Amino acid sequence: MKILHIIKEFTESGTADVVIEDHQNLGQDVTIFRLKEDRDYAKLVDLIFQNDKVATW
Amino acid sequence: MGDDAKKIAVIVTDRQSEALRMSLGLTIEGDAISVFNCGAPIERTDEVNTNIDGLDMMECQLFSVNEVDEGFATITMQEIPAKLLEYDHIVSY
Amino acid sequence: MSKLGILVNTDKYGDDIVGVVKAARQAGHEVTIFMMDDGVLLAPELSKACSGDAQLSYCDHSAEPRGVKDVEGVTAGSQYQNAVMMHEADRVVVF
Amino acid sequence: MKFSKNDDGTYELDVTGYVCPHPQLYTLKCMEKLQDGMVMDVLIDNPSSVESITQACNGKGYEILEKTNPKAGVTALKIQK
Repeated sequence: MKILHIIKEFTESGTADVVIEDHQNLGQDVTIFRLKEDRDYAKLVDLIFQNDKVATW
Repeated sequence: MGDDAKKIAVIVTDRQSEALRMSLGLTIEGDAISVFNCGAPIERTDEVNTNIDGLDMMECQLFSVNEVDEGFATITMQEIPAKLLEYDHIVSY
Repeated sequence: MSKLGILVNTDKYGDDIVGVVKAARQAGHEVTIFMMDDGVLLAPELSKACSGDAQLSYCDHSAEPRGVKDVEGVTAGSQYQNAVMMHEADRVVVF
Repeated sequence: MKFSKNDDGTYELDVTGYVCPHPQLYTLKCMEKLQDGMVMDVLIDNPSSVESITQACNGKGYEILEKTNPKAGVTALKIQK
């Protein structure tokens, strides 16, 4: 399954890290988009619709 | 619940009262809501209790990483990621 | 056309929300925004920047104690609008 | 919350004192229990919920027959399934 994890600028590590790492370990196709480092919104929107699921942290 | 019902997971890490109020509101359109408390034990105020009663009435699934959260099924943080794959929307609060 | 739902429950990400809305519209998607909690504080800003591009509403229960009211182009609603948005959206993001 | 049946066969739901989203939810939940054509009066004192209940009823095909203010701050909606 293709899963997009969006990490917002002020998100503290914790729950998101555990979930993302586990999704990777479970063999899911994980993409991480960090808004602190990348603000290419067109790319983000493409990813949102290319992935089966989206989680924002 | 209709055939087009969505499965929505609400992840609660803070602002518990608003997160629970929102979870309850999300049942209005007949979607199946599950709440995962991944943060501190739920602080039981009158408002929180009213919302939890409503969530029970709407047959929502309530999970918590804290054993002390009464009315919530205990789940470990390690069990949550796999479970989240079942949901159409993952909404973190 | 796909539908994007944006739940706004903080007031920290106004610029990101506007950026996503514009990009989503550019890509031909339909956008709905629901604001609650401190997210309602962004109502004036999002109304100005996005009212032509997205359907906007907020939870009046959050807005009233924060002194937010009568924002042009934004429906003063309730969690019902959030439920409808989530039910109809193909994808949901949270800011 | 009080859900009761009146002598004339109509139902009454009192959700005064509750805030969003409880009034909307309880109204829809109680309407589900009614048969087509039945009428329920709902008493609400949360203004934003009045608007939401109206919209939700429109969405479900329920008809708002009457909207009155039986006392200050309270709205009564007569809804037919």
